[in-house]
Amino acid sequence: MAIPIEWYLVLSAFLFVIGAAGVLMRRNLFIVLFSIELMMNAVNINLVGFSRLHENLIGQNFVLFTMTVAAAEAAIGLAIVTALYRNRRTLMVDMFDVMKG
Amino acid sequence: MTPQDLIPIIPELILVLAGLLVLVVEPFLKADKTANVAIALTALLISGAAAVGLSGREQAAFTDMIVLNDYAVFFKVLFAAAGALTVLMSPRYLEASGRHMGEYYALILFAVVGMDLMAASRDLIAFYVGLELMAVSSYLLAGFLRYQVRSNEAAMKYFLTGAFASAITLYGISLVYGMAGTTNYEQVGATLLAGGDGLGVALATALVLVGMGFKVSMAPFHMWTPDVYQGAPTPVAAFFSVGPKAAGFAAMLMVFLTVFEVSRSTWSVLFIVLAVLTMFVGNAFALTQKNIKRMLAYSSIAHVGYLLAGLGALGRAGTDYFAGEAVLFYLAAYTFMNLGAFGILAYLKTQQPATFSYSLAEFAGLGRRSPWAAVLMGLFMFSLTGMPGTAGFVGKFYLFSSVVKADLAWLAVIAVLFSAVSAYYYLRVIVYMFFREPEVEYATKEPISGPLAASLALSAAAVVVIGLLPSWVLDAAQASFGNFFG
Amino acid sequence: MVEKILFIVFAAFAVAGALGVITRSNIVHGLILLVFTFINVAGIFLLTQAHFLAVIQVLVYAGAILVLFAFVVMFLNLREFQQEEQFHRGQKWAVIVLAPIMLAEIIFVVTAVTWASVNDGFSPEAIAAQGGNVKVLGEQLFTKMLLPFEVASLILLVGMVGAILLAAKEDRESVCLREWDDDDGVTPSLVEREV
Amino acid sequence: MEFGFAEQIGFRALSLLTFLPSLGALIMVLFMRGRPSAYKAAALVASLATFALSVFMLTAFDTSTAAFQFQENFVWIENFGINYRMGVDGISMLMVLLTTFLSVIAIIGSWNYVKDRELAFFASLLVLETGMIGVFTSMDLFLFYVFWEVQLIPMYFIIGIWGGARRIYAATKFFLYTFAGSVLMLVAMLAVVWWYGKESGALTFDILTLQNAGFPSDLQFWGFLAFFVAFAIKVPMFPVHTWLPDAHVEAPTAGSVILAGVLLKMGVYGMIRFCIGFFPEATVNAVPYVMVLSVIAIVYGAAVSLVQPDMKKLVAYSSVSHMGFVTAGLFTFNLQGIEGSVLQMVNHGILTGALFQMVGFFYERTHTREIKDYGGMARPLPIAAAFFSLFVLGSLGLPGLNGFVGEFLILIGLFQYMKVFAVVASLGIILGAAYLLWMYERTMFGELTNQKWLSLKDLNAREILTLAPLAAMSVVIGVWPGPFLEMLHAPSLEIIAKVEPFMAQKQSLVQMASAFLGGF
Amino acid sequence: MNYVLPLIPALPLVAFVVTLFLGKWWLKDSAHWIPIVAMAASFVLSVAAFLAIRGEEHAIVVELWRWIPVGDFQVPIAFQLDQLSAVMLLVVTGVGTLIFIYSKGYMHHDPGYYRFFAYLSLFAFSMLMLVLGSNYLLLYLGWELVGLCSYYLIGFYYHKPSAASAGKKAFLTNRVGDFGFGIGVMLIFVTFGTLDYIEVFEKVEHHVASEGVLLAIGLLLFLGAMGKSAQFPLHVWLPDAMEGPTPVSALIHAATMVTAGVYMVARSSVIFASAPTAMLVVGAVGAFTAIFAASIGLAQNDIKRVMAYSTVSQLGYMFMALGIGAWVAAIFHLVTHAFFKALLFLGSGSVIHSLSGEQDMRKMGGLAKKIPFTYWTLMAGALALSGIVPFAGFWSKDEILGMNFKGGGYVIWAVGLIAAFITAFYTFRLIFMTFWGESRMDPEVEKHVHESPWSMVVPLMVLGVLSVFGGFLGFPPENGVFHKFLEPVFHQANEILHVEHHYFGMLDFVLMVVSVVVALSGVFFAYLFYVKRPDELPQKAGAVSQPLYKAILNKWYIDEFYNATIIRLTVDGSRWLWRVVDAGVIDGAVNGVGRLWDIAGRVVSPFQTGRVQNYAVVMFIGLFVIVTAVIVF
Repeated sequence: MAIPIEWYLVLSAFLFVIGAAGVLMRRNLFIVLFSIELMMNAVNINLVGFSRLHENLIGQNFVLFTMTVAAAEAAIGLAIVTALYRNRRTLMVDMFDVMKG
Repeated sequence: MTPQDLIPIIPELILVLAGLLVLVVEPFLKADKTANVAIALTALLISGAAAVGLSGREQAAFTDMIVLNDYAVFFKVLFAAAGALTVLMSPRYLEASGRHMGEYYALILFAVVGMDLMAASRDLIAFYVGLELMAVSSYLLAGFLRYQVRSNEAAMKYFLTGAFASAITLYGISLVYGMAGTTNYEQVGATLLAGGDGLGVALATALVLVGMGFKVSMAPFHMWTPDVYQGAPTPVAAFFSVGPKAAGFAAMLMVFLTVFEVSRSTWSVLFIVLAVLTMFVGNAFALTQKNIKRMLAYSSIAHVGYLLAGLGALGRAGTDYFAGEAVLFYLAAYTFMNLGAFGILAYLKTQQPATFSYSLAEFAGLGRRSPWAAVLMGLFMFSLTGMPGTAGFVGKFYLFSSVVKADLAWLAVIAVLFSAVSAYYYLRVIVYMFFREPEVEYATKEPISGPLAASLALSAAAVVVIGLLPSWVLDAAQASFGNFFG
Repeated sequence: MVEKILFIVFAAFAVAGALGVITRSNIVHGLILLVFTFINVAGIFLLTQAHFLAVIQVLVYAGAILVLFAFVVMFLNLREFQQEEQFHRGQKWAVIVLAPIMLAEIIFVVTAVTWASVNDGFSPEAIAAQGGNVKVLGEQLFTKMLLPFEVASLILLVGMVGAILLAAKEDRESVCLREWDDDDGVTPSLVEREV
Repeated sequence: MEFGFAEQIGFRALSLLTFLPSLGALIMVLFMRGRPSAYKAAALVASLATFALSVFMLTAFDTSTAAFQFQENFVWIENFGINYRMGVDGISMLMVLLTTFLSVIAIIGSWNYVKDRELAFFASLLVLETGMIGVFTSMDLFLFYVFWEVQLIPMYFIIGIWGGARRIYAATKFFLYTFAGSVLMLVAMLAVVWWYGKESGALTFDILTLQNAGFPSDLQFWGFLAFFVAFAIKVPMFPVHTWLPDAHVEAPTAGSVILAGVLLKMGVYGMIRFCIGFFPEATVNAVPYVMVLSVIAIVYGAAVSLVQPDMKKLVAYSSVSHMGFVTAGLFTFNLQGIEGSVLQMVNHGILTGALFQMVGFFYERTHTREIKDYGGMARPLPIAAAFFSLFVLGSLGLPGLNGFVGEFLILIGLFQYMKVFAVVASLGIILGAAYLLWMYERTMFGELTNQKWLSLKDLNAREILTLAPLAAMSVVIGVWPGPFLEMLHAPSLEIIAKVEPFMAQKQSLVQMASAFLGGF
Repeated sequence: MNYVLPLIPALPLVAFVVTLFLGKWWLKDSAHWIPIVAMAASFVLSVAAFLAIRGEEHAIVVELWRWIPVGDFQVPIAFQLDQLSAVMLLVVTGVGTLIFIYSKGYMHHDPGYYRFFAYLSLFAFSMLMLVLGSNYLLLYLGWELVGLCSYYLIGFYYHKPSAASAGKKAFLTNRVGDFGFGIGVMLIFVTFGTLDYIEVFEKVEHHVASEGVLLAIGLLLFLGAMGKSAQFPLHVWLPDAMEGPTPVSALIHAATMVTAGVYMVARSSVIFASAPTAMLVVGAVGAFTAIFAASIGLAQNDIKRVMAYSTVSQLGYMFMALGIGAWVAAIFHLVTHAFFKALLFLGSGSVIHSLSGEQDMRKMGGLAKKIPFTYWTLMAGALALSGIVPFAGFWSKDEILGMNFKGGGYVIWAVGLIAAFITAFYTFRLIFMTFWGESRMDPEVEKHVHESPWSMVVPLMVLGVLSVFGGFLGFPPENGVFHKFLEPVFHQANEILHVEHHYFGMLDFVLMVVSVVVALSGVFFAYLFYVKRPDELPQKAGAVSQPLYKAILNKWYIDEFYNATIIRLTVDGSRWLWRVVDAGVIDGAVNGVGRLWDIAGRVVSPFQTGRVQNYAVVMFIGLFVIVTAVIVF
């Protein structure tokens, strides 16, 4: 195998942590959704890398499912965004704190 | 795939078909959704019955993706019961909220399917898709009342934290795959065991733990719980508090006992520490709540703390699955008492759809206004406290005895002390219902709807029966580990 | 060697794009950078001989999901938010401190572990011999992965139902129900509030 | 020798006895709503029938043996080895009699006491009776715990719904305090059962089996501690007593009567059955500490009583003092101490129950419990004053009344154990006379503080009927305690036999403590 | 005897029960009949018992039932008749009957008439139990019961706060004594394994216990006796006890109950004889009390209080006797004292009665002519009390002093002698102030002065006769009928003490003369002060010894001292315990646990900010900590 598995893992770690940082730092709901996609992509990189390493296709199959899930989540996320925006006219995440304590 | 493979998923097939049927029927229904309620209810009942009928069998299906054993059956029955009770308490509530739509029932059915898969899966991929099916349905259910700010907010919070958590889990799963080269529980477990405990396993354990901990609202991954429960429609909150939680535990038990067999010492310590933290967090937050829904949410966190103690004990106990049985039993007991408590909330909301805000003050004088509701609520509160004669007690008894059996008596002491603290906020509800007079007059009550009454009555009956004659459920819980590994 | 250089390039672009996503305040810029990242990830998939996934990555992510995002972004007209503060004030610093440590920890672990191959025999060459990545993957998907596949379809169905439920056109009679339900005295932070 | 029900009476007397009151409550709730005269009568009939049954059982009771009698045994939860097993020995029989007796008194005494939700009140009292009898008759640890906790609920409601101004605080405190103690007991129970389960391979909650298990020292220590804390809270012993005054002051009269009369005894009963029964070695080790706490309770309770401005609170603190005698007597582990202790429980139940009942009667008339609001009440209420004085005298240990017999036996026992304790406890008796007489003087004697009181009516026939049995029992036990003591001989000897083997080797410790205390 | 003996206490008990339950509605003004008849019957039975026991070597014991049977602690309800209890029976029932009769007249018109007789009957029962009981626990029972009756009867006028509080004071002071008594009883049980008199004394003789233990027992028992017999420093209750009706003072606080202490020590003579130090203490306390109380009696103006202090003082004499081992002398003085002190009390009751309740001697005077019967009987009592030959008191008191002198107790003898002088002085001060000289009465009162009814006068006369001639029971000194009769009881004790038989000699005669002279001089000084020059001498004497006089007038400030120390300390200490320790520390800790949780809830609550990214960051931190933990460990 040409590319060491660690390379994938390191790249994935970068994307994962960046995605996580995005989720945690950004106020804009959209960017947060983007960041979650980044995290899932990081996982995909892992899976693909491992799939190559182990020379089986489980990882690649798995990636298909995560992508499906990501798509469904994106759809639902956007639906929620729409509903929220209609009701509150904002998408800044920290504005939604009616319930607390 | 062979036709044989379909047998283990008969309960799920029924539910899926019913869910699709609901979606198909929905456009033809006007305001009256009785047909869909009936379909969903029937499907859940048949599914439960089918699961019961399948008990005692052992079969792996779909290239070992899922199995049929008593463990899965136990949860399938439990989820069907939880789903049925939720469906029963929903119609009047949704009508009162002005959003009675058939999709709701379809989503519940799909969520139950997801939960069933989580309990039955023997493969990380199957587990993951089951988890996501349940999660996605849950997000939607939480936001079902789309015109209400709280419901939106609940959906958003649940969605964001849920997606975040599942990404973390997924990352962990990918590492597991990386180490084992497969996703089948037993194979992974065997491979990892051969490779020995190491940093990679530890990291994967931690990551998976976080994702699952999120689902069962384990501290510090619990913070969505109160907000989501509060914002979600009450029957949905009821469902959340028992369904996904039980499913989370079902998966957790299985995953940690098989996949992470090698890191037993790590995760049992983690569970013990987090159990204490969770108990503290749940109880401390619950103490100051004025909103009963939030209070119940925090209390459910506290209960998770007790369950985690059981998991910790399980990790310590080697091949003794007593603690696992205890967790199962506790989940069953908890399901009924919590559904009952939320059912009362749903009932009260239907009484005053416009004004009722679940605040403690509104419970004042309930014992006079609707004595039956108050008495049942009292029963559920006592059960949650763990008073003997109720399911909650037998559950705690079982759970703590497993903890003691695993030589963790100190943990049991902490747990019971926390449950003594919890008595304070449960009792406060009783105090308000029976010991205080209302500050304002409330409108005359309308009669309780039949399904809701049935749901409450069933929950109460279950609480009392499990409390007094627990052998029935005990046997089931014990049997579920009997053929654990075939 | 070429592969490695390409990998590094793709990886660098991907990381840069990702950093851009989480730092840019313009949503549309973010969106484009995200697409850029995903395409680079697709490139890495290609390098790994996961051809089908590379295509799907572009189609699903860059195509479907991001178009959906773009659509909503434009639909909702979100420009106004770009003037506001984009980061959580306190939390930002916590993340800036913690995230690199976390990253270091993960990298430390993944590099410390010896990743042994189980060699199931589906090497790129073997796959090519059996009819290519797409064929083999497809076969596995419909045999071994049948159950998850079906469930995934359910997930998509739920996603669809959900999207309709939450985002469909508002019906008039329900709008009047929009109110601060369950108000127990907590006032929400409205848009006007400074962050 | 197994004492099954068949040999003795021929039917399942104990189950019937335990659940008869609840059955009455059920019938009341189901069929008699809205008809006060009917459900009150039903409540009275239920409690009287229970009392009659318990007396009838007494006639068939064999006092010559320490074995449990009227036994019943059914499998309940097989997986855990939990049985529904009931039985009584002399000690529990006496406690059961006290319970059924006081329940009747409480029901007659509060005939017109509550105005609000009367049905629920009487039903609660009856359910409470079931719980209390159950505690004394259980021979299975699990069953015991169930009854132990279940009786909290009706009491909680009785205080919380029909109590005074701070009833919510008091009810909550009562519940939480007791609950916190008993959950610790639960853990100890489990530990004990599991140890035995691992040792013998059979899971059992049977009390008699576990009593002969011979637990290791380590487990004895922790188990004893947990059980003891739970029971000490219930008794209540010295530093964990503060729920008692609050609960008593706020509880309605019937609640106070039952609380003082029976509930507190459950603590000591538990100590006899479990602390001593399961952990004799740890018990022997703990004796000096228990003694010190008990003696502190005696003097401390009496001293604090002395300055109480509220009659009920005074009686409540006096309970702390009197229960101090009971625990002190129990842990002397000689025949006089133990029998005196158990008899003193009965006496305290009668006398303190009666005192609370009296205070209740006064309160119904004057709507105050402050001592300073009273004075000269003997003039308008001579009969009440006469009864009151009888109970006060009984309480302060006047020979010829029941209080003396128990107290003196305890002191004799204590004196044999360690003289210092007996001397200090005797000081408590002086204080006891002081606070009771002072209270009596300030309430019954002297000038009338309020001319309104002149128009008060003396006790009516029902109220006299409530008090007369108590007074009669007080005199009977005072002059002829023989029959009561006879029931205790065999069980007490059993207790001594249990701790005896450990006594000898721990003598040095006792001497050490003695020297330590002698230093003061 | 098996049936007679239990009947003696049972009759008054029956009378008590009947009178108590039927008195208010049925018997009413005729409530006195049943108690009087019962008491008289008891007296008759007592005489029978007396006759039966005369000359018997061994006591007669009748057991009724086991009272407290627990293991080796077996206490029966049993009666023991020996010479000592026979004497006590006669005194109690005899004087009792007289006082019952007297009460009929004295208490007439009182609203609590039936109550009074009920209490009196209960008292009679209790006192008879006390003297008849065959073991220490029954003694304790009677002891407490008489205390109870005393409590009720002192507080008979319960609506008077002073009466109510005097009753309580009596009871509590006695409780302090009983504290010792009770522990003494326990010590007896633990030492000898029994509480039965006969068995205990047998074991003492066989030296089962060391002298130290016996000393402890003796002192503890004596503590009880000090309480009941009002010996210093537990004497404070007796003067206050005069709040009760006068017949009560006569019966309980002069003739019978207060002598229970003497009876107890005499009963335990074997124990005391074996512990000489205890005897010394008894004698010393007795002597000190004798002079101490007498000194207070000097300055009292309340006629009953003078009597009260005199009683305390006379009880001191009895203990002086016991202290030197003159058991018979003590009992002898007990008997004569019962006669003359009952007489004095009843007489002063008669005076009070005729003056419509006036008790202050400064508002009396010149009554001799107006109520002659009372005067003459009272005079007989006064002479007896002062120890003038040949009245009853002389013989007994002189014997006590003589025995002390001969036994080597010179100091005690001297003290007793001085006390005798003071006694004569204040006794005649009373007589002179009340009956002689000018009238100082309220005119209003004076108009209504009348001789008492026959029911009151007859008992007076009987007692008067007894006071005059009763002393001859003990004649010749130390060898009279009385001494011979009691000999078997004290045989054991005397053997231990090696007492030899004494015959009347020259020394005795000299001592007798000395005491008569002392007594007469007391009378003379009283005459000088209160008849001759009543207007100047008392004031002058008071002025000369100003601080002393004030101290005496204020009863040596003992009550004030107790109030300021023990009572204050107890009440304030208790209050501190309650407020600070109980409510503050203990309950504070309990509530503190609750508050701690509340604070915990409030502190953590803001962490739930409602902002979802905060939740996420907490999750992330949680993840971070867990990952770090698993990596590090």
